[in-house]
Amino acid sequence: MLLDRKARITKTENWGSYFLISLATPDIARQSQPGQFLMIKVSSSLQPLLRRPLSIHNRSGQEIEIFFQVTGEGTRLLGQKSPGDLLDILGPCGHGFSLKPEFKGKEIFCIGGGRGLAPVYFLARELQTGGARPIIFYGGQTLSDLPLKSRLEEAGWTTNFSTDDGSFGFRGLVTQLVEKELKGRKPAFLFGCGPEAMMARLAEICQAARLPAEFSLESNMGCGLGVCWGCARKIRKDGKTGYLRICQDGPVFPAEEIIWDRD
Amino acid sequence: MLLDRKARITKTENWGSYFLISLATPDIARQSQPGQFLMIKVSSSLQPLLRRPLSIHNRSGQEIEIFFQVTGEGTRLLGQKSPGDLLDILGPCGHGFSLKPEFKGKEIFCIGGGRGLAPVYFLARELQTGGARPIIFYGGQTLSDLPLKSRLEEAGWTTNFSTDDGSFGFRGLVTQLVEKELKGRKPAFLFGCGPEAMMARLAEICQAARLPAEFSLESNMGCGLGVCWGCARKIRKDGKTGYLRICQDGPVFPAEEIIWDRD
Amino acid sequence: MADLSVDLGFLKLKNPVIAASGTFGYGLEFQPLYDLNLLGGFVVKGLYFGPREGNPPPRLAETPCGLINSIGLQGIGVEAFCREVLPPLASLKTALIANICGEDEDEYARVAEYLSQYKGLAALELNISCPNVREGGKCPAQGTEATYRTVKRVRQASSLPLITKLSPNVTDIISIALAAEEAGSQAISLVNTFLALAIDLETRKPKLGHVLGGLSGPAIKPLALRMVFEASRKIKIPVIGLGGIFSAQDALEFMVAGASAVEVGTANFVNPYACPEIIKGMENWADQNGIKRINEIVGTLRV
Amino acid sequence: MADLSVDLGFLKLKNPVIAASGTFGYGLEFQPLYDLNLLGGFVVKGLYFGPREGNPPPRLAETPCGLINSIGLQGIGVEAFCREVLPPLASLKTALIANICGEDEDEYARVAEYLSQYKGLAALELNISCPNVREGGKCPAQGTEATYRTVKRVRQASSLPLITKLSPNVTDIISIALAAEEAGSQAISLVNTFLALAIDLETRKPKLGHVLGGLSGPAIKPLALRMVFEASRKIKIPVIGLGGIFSAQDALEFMVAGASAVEVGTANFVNPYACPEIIKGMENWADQNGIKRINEIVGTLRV
Ligand SMILES: Cc1cc2nc3c(=O)[nH]c(=O)nc-3n(C[C@H](O)[C@H](O)[C@H](O)COP(=O)(O)OP(=O)(O)OC[C@H]3O[C@@H](n4cnc5c(N)ncnc54)[C@H](O)[C@@H]3O)c2cc1C
Ligand SMILES: Cc1cc2nc3c(=O)[nH]c(=O)nc-3n(C[C@H](O)[C@H](O)[C@H](O)COP(=O)(O)OP(=O)(O)OC[C@H]3O[C@@H](n4cnc5c(N)ncnc54)[C@H](O)[C@@H]3O)c2cc1C
Ligand SMILES: Cc1cc2nc3c(=O)[nH]c(=O)nc-3n(C[C@H](O)[C@H](O)[C@H](O)COP(=O)(O)O)c2cc1C
Ligand SMILES: Cc1cc2nc3c(=O)[nH]c(=O)nc-3n(C[C@H](O)[C@H](O)[C@H](O)COP(=O)(O)O)c2cc1C
Ligand code: FES
Ligand code: FES
Repeated sequence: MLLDRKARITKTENWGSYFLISLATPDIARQSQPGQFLMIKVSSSLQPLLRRPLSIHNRSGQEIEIFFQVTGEGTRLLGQKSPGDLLDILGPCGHGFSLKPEFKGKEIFCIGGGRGLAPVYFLARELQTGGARPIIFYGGQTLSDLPLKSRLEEAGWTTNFSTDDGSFGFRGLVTQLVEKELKGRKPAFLFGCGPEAMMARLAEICQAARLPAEFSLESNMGCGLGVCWGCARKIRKDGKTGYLRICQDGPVFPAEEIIWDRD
Repeated sequence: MLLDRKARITKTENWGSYFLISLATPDIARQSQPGQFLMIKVSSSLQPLLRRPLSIHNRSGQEIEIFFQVTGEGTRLLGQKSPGDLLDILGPCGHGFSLKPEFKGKEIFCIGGGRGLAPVYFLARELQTGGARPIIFYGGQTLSDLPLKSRLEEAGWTTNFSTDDGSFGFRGLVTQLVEKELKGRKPAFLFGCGPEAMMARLAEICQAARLPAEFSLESNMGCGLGVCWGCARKIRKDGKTGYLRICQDGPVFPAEEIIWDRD
Repeated sequence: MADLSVDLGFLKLKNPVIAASGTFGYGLEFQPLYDLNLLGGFVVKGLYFGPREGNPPPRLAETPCGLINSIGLQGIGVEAFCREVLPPLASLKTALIANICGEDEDEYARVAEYLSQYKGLAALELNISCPNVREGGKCPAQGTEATYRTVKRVRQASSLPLITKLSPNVTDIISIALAAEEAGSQAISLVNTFLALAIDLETRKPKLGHVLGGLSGPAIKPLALRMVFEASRKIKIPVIGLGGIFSAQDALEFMVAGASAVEVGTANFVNPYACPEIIKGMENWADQNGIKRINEIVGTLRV
Repeated sequence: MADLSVDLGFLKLKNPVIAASGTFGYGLEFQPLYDLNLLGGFVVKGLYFGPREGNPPPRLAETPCGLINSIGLQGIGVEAFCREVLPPLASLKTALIANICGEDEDEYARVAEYLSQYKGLAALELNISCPNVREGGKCPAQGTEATYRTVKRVRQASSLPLITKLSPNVTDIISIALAAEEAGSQAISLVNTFLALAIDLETRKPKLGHVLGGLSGPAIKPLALRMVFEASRKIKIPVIGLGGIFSAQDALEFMVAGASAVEVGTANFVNPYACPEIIKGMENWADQNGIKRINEIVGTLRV
């Protein structure tokens, strides 16, 4: 059930262009699943017009957290909010990652590229709660793109870091790091969220390794409710390809259903 | 000379829908004359689009003050600013009140209706500096429309208050109060700023009393620079009537030049 | 409490607020959020005869106070609509309106004919104004003759009341409105979206996969208001006004300009409760202003 | 440093940024703010033959991300212009363009003829697209024939290069652009403002004294961009693009869409330094993107 709430900001943290905001919103928190997202009104005026989709980064008790990077006017305005401010949010939206009972006791690869780490934290926590063993991969261009580094380390999960410039962790793409790790480990599943090119490459790697996977896709969203069909992307389902709604039929899709946007 | 400055807010005060904001902007302060105004950018986004014209309410040293009432989105956004914020201002704009040497030693009536008090405070201070004796009239619908009551009292000027409902001072319109006072006093000049109907009535009173007067007019403004001709109103000048620019040829005009908008 | 009902002649609405086509799905999507019976009515997504794939993504781009879309009328077609969607909607106590499309006049007529066999539809909204299907954004509503012919043809194919939805991408909205009236349309709705382009400077590509799209939202409100004003003064059939309505005040302005009812589109995306909130706001305004029946204000602009 | 100069064939500009008519006064007003020689050029306020009173106030109304104006071309007329304004401007090293108006074709021709006697003007911009002077917002640029006739007539009356400014309030911008080209215009500029209405709900009166006005500003940018794209692909003469340009990025998007130069209008009100800042921003962008000459990007939209 989609809920429309005014959530009070209880805490904000900030590293350069990255922000972490905590919101008190008990009933949305209660219903949230990893991979689901919120539609957030960033302005009290008519500009920017549309809500912005942001993944649920974490749930703790009555609160949820969002983690985002400033990429334009909407996220810039969101970054200016302070504790005490009310945010107009709609959620939880969409269908999240498939948390299967058979993951219990198994290693599960969870890959987040840049701001794509947002849903991965919540995912890893829920995997752990379900008895699975999340192995995190967190990649960025440089060390400052890994603001949640210590948060992940504190959680106690096995975490692998990569930076394109080698300023922290593995030097290179996170996809290369995953490939390397796959030589030594045999996870039961892979979940990924990040830039399209990263996910597309991960999908290839998974296919080659016969590793089942799911990815969280992005698309420009009008409503987040499934009514505008603005977020549609080509998806291959039951042998047929057609435009499905990322907001409603996703945002998480099995690797084999996704037709990657190679642009 | 018009200056374009980013002025830091040093202080804000607020009473209901009324706001008083202090701005550090030395060179604009230095040049300001009573009756001149600023064009203020109220939003960092494109909405609302235009700057808002606000009178210079006071100058003290390096700082100027603005005093305004929230009447729509622009002033609402302006009211949300806090000390430390930067405001994009352009000014001083327009031509202010005529402060004549012959006012020295004379009583000068200064009338402010509601937010129209804004320029009157600066005016009274400069009149006093020039050796004239300002007599202030400050009218509103009810006591809460007179937030600057104590500020005026502290300044030590003779001040007459009116409220439509009699909750403070004279019960009735400020124009009635002026008429009443005119029976006992013979000021040398009258300056007024406030709602159109108030100023129009004052103009009639002045004409009957052969009292010279100037009023500060309002108009929707596009640029405040004299280039768009959007602020034009009919003005009678040198026997001819035509559309003059409130922002450039005003906003202050002699009573006899104004063609009142009776709507 | 003010009487919000309006009578379009062929259709009584309990209030003047109709959810606009393409922004309200098939209605079902909003059922978990609020009681659809609160609405004056709603228009479902545009329907072609067969299912339709729609345009390649990206399909949306935001612009200052506006939204460009190029959905391209992705949809399930009339058969699936009548089989799967209509039955659960037919029992609603609100005006259910189908938005009908066609590649040519024939298809428009076939869609109208097919839908007319079913119960539950209060009216057809003839969408001859979508900028997202033909080359370069062209549509029948850009010409008086094509408008006349299409309306006439659909008029003959169906006995359901017909609302013709016009395009704002025209030199003279009055002549098109007159053509629709003359051909037998019982009402017109305007406006559909404005043909627009957004560019991604970094890639030097259009932001939309379909290149051009249709602009909606508050940005277009003053243009839509002007067209409603112009058309409503020259035709006798009622005008349903839309374009950037986000608040009760916006809706009331359209009625003052000459609209007998209004549609709310893009606002549903930003605030899924936009329609019921606008209805409530109109009621409050009427009460505060001593308006007994909301239809008193239609076309009362003092010019 | 990138070469920002552009060559319109009949006119070389040191950079593609021209201040738009009606938003830059007679230029003199901006002289205290910055050196006008920084500009590619500027267009002065519209000129009729005689002085003109303009429309009754209110003349401005703000709308979401837009501004409606109904100034009605208040101005001093060509004689006063040539006597008082032209001399101080004539020595500037930037393209000075006069925006010319007329009640009929005759007046357009007389204005053009009169101005042609003087030195200092780089071109005439033929304003056949102002929505604020004739009944119901009509203007010559809404028809191919009136466009052709007016351009032809002015073409014959003056030897100055002619830029025809087109109206966006048309069904088919391409046919109008072609008519202007055929009649001998050396360039077109588009767009002028969109015919619009704003209503004050409280008084139920139009917000403007003239009832209708013209919408400008960021709200119209996606519509203007579409028209520049459409027209520039079908005509051979250069297109000067405008409508809602507020930043260097906006200006560059117009050039990618097909504009050889741009005009900046409403932005001058919000930021009087808009033009020089846009020029600087274009230069920075070009340098960062390895663009040697800015005219390389004209019409490079990848469709
Ligand atoms: C399901 C989903 C979950 C997301 N979760 C997160 C998250 O947890 N953290 C995070 O940092 N980002 C997340 N994003 C991306 C985030 O929504 C965009 O970065 C944001 O909307 C950009 O808005 P803006 O106004 O700052 O930038 P804009 O200036 O509007 O655009 C900047 C970029 O963002 C893209 N964009 C613009 N509008 C949208 C939109 N409505 N939907 C998607 N992309 C858009 C544009 O194409 C452009 O490339 C998510 C996106 C989706 C679809
Ligand atoms: C020279 C001058 C000096 C002024 N000084 C003061 C002052 O010191 N204190 C103060 O409280 N107010 C002052 N005003 C009025 C103030 O500018 C308006 O209240 C303000 O612009 C309204 O903006 P808004 O966005 O809050 O309201 P909006 O929602 O935009 O409009 C509310 C009302 O304000 C009017 N308005 C809108 N835009 C303008 C505009 N650009 N210019 C004038 N009126 C407009 C509208 O017609 C409407 O009636 C002054 C106006 C002028 C012309
Ligand atoms: C995403 C989207 C899809 C639309 N689909 C349709 C449609 O199927 N049929 C139709 O007649 N109009 C369609 N429209 C146009 C709207 O019904 C409406 O005419 C337009 O958006 C202007 O109103 P607004 O500004 O309130 O949105 C669509 C608009 C949007 C934004
Ligand atoms: C206040 C105002 C006055 C204008 N006067 C003229 C004019 O005299 N002649 C003309 O051709 N265009 C005139 N225009 C139109 C502008 O030149 C420009 O075409 C339009 O505003 C769109 O550009 P913009 O969105 O950058 O403002 C005027 C526009 C405004 C806002
Ligand atoms: S965002 Fe509207 S259907 Fe997905
Ligand atoms: S506000 Fe532009 S000329 Fe006065």
